Amino acid sequence: MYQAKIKVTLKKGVLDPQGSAVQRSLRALDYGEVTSVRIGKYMEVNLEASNKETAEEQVKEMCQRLLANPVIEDYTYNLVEVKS
Amino acid sequence: MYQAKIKVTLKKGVLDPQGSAVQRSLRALDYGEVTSVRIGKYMEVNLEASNKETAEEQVKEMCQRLLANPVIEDYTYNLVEVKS
Amino acid sequence: MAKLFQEMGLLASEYEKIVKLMGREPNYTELSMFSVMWSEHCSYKHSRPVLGTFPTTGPQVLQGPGENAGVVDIGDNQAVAFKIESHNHPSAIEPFQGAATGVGGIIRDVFTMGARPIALLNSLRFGSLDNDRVKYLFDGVVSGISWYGNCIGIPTVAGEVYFNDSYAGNPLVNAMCVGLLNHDELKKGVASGIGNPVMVIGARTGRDGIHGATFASEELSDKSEEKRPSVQVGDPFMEKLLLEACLELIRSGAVIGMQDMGAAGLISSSCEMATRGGSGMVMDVAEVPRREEGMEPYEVLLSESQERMLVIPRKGKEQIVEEIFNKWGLEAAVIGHVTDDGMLTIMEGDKIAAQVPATALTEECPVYRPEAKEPEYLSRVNAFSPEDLPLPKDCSEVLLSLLASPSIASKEWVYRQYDYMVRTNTVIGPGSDAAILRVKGTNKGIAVTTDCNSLYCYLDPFTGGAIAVAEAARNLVCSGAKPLAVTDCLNFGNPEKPEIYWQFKEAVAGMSEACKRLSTPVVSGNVSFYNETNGGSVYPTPVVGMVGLVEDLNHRCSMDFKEEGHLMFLLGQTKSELGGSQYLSVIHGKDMGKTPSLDLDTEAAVQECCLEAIKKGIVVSAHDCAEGGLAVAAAESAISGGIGCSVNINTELASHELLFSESQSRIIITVAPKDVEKLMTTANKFGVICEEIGTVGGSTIEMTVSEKLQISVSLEIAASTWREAIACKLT
Amino acid sequence: MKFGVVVFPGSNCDTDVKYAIETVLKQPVDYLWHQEGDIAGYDCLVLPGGFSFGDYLRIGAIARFSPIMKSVEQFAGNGGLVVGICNGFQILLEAGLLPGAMKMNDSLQFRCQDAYLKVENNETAFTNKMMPGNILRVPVAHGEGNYYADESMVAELERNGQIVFRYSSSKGAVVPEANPNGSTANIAGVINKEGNVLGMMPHPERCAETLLGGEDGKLIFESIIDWHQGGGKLG
Ligand SMILES: Nc1ncnc2c1ncn2[C@@H]1O[C@H](COP(=O)(O)OP(=O)(O)O)[C@@H](O)[C@H]1O
Ligand SMILES: [Mg+2]
Repeated sequence: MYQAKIKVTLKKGVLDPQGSAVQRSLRALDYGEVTSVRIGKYMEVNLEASNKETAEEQVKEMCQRLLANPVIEDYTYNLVEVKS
Repeated sequence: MYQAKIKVTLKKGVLDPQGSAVQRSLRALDYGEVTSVRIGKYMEVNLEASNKETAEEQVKEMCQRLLANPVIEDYTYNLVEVKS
Repeated sequence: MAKLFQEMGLLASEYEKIVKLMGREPNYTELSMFSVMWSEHCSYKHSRPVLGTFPTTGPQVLQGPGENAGVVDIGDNQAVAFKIESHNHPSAIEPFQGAATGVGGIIRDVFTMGARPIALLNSLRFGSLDNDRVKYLFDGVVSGISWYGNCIGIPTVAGEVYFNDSYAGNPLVNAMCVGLLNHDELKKGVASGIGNPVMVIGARTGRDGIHGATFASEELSDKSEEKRPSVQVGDPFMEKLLLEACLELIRSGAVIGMQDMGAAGLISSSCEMATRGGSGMVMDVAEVPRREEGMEPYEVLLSESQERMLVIPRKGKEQIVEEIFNKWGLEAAVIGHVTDDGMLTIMEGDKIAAQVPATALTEECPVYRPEAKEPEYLSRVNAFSPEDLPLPKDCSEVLLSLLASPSIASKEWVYRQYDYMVRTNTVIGPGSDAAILRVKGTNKGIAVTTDCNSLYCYLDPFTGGAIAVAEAARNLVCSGAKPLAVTDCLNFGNPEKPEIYWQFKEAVAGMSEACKRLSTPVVSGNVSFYNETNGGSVYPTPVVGMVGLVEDLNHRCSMDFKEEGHLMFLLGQTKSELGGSQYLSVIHGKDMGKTPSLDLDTEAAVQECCLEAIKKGIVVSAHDCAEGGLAVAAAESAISGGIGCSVNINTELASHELLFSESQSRIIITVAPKDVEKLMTTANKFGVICEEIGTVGGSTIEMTVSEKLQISVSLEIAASTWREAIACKLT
Repeated sequence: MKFGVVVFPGSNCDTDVKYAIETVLKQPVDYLWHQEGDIAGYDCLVLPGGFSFGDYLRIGAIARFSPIMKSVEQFAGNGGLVVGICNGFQILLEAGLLPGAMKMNDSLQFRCQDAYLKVENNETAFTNKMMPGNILRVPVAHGEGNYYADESMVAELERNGQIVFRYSSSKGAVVPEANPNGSTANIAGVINKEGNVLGMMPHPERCAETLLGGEDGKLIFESIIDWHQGGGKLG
């Protein structure tokens, strides 16, 4: 079995209201040294595949079709084999 | 400057309706080989600190106080030095 | 075993009774079943005898207490089902999910009865907003309610929020749901018909909500804490599917009974259904769909995973049931069948895991009548006499301070996060005395409100309880509705303390008396005890949820002033009653004095008079005087209407008494000048004092008392003070 | 003229839209279940508000793969009228039938309130009963209605007259204070280039009766009916 750890983040240049709010809260809590916060999604997808290439293909496709919105989001992933 | 890449995930055993919904959807899209999906948050926090130890301390504290909800969430982070 | 039953929260005498009922020693699974079913939460063992004193009957009552929700007739073969429930403790631990799952639970109670939920309400209490933890709880609770209610598509139309230090460590989160049904669609939580299947539908079962504390036994100590999150996570999407599927199922005629799985999950739903049906059940825990591996039978039985229902379909109708669930993409599993032996037989595969008479878990639970003793604090706080207070220097300042105090300030910050319009029935939304929902296809409306002033209850639980009922009814009347019936949520401290039990009994007695006089029987409710932190109890808080009927929507009413030149009248009489007022609490920092008096005959007369005047089309706005007294009530109507007023009253009372006393049974109404005579005729008919007190108009709020201008505040400043107060506290 | 209201699991405003069309506007209307493929015989499809598939992952992301969406795409491709309201708008964005994307409200909170909409383009199938600059009072109720389009896209939308409604003050001033969610350029509703697909965050079905506090939303449905009766041309 394989596990894909996927990070989906807002594209650079797209304002992140949630990130800004968290940054403000951190500042209010006296973490004045925080200069920026960006918030995205983290997903762990487990899947069966005959080999790593197939798994990778699948994961990429899932990201493009469903897991990220190409208009405003980027994604990266990291695929490892795990024991089922 | 340092950058913390933080992953916040639901604790084991905590229901993840979002993950289940995405899994069902991936199945419907014919990714039948997906066996589980868990969804969490991913954050990038940039901060100034005099050294890595201080930065790390700060990040840990932020996670505990604000960024993760200790009742239902776990967190992990990865801290690297970056150019400001 | 001795240690085990204690750890499970049972008394030695209770354990003895269990052995007697069973005729043998219970095994671990059986003991855990008793432990949850005989807990206060499920058994009402400390409150049952007292609750029995509520009036519960009336020609309008179709279903009184004892079912998942009460049901009341509204004519034309239609009825409303409603109930309120607390989720205080879960919300104290995890405010977002705690509040959200509270909403989910109460919705299930209503659609279980065959009713389509049409409205949600909530009654909330927090500590002072100056405290960071309180801010976190407040924000989390409101967004949890918002998330669940909005997602499932049921409008949240009314509620209340109060702030007082007694709730700092123990917030109160009470949620209410109202549903609409036709008489012949009423379904009850019964299991009957030998051989009928028993089905679990909806979400899978996990280890949610199995309390580590109750089960910290040796047998379990090797299981890691991580495995047993005591916080339940809600899935409103799943519940929406469940709601639609269950209503479709009921309409199909394929089901005998259903019940939601709330507290104590499968075990409580099954034994209650069997008890009501005089039947038994065989269930195999191995057949229950799970989302975690290695669950023990007791874990499956006790799990409080959300969004699940127990359904008894008619034998032979399995296919209809299956088709409906398939359509909604829901999982359903047959886990057993109904029997006639009165036993709850729990199998794990072919092994019997537990076997207990169903009624042993329900009706046989011991009942306690704890000692009740008047608390000592009462004589001290009641002795305070506000008459000795100096007159305020500037009543305008006082009014602004009151408008800015979070308990009085506009709750828009809260309700703008709720979708209060979805389903397009909301004729009057949050922000007036009561909300009104139209009944599509008729000219009728359902009016709803929740009310309780717990400071009054702290100073005098009997009168405070009665006032909660009277105020709820008054709020309905102000909107043009005839009050029908009550659901109540009794939030108190530890009932094993005589002082708390005294408060409880007094409050119920006061509520009962008011319910009787106002013909609003109690049809459902909930008790939440042990609301304490570090030995300190919350103020006694018996929240009243009330539903009323607007017979003709053309005669609905709201609190906002409508037009320049309308005349203001006060129904009822202002007395020297500053005790328990927000004026004392906010301005002088004293939660003291005597609770305002309540004369139920006067109350009834004022309400009848107001309702008749509204129905005759005489009244253009109505607002009762509640927290903050006459001055605040007039200001709220002015702000909501965007138009000022000028009040002018001659009185024997001191100015601050006239302006800020919270005397009961008072309503400010406005009428067009041409209707004054008709109004006076109506008032005379009911023997109600009805005094002209001022005029609507202008852009200031002015109040002259005994020839002296006491208050002059610009409408704009009053409005922004009142509207922005809560948001200001949060940033 | 025959309307179809597409129902996804988690749609909440399906009944509201149907009620407005059927009872207020007296037009025939059916529900279309998300798993249906055949949608022949309809003149206008409405994707209603709600929380399709719980709004999980990203709003509209899962719904847009429902079987019926293929038919909706085809229908729109053939010039059929499609309206997405709130969640329906978000689904149309995810499906690529309209440009842009949706973010969380700037306030990070759900907002249920009246909004004022300035009519920017009245020469569409959905707005021909209005005058340019008309101000409509229509409620919004959403947590993620913060419309996003980058600068060049906004310029293009503007050039093509694709911006149909903007949030404004009650007097028509398009200012930040009138923007309930942070939308780029106060955009509240857009159409596709071809002009037959409308997406809007506000809920016209919630203000089609005076009993509910206003009738401005009715104008949108009336425009659609007029346009259809006029043979699909601007009168
Ligand atoms: N938690 C809440 N949820 C929804 N509406 C609320 C909530 N709290 C207050 N409101 C609304 O704000 C208005 C004022 O509330 P309140 O001061 O308690 O009214 P009253 O004194 O007339 O009972 C009411 O319309 C009420 O329904
Ligand atoms: Mg009131």
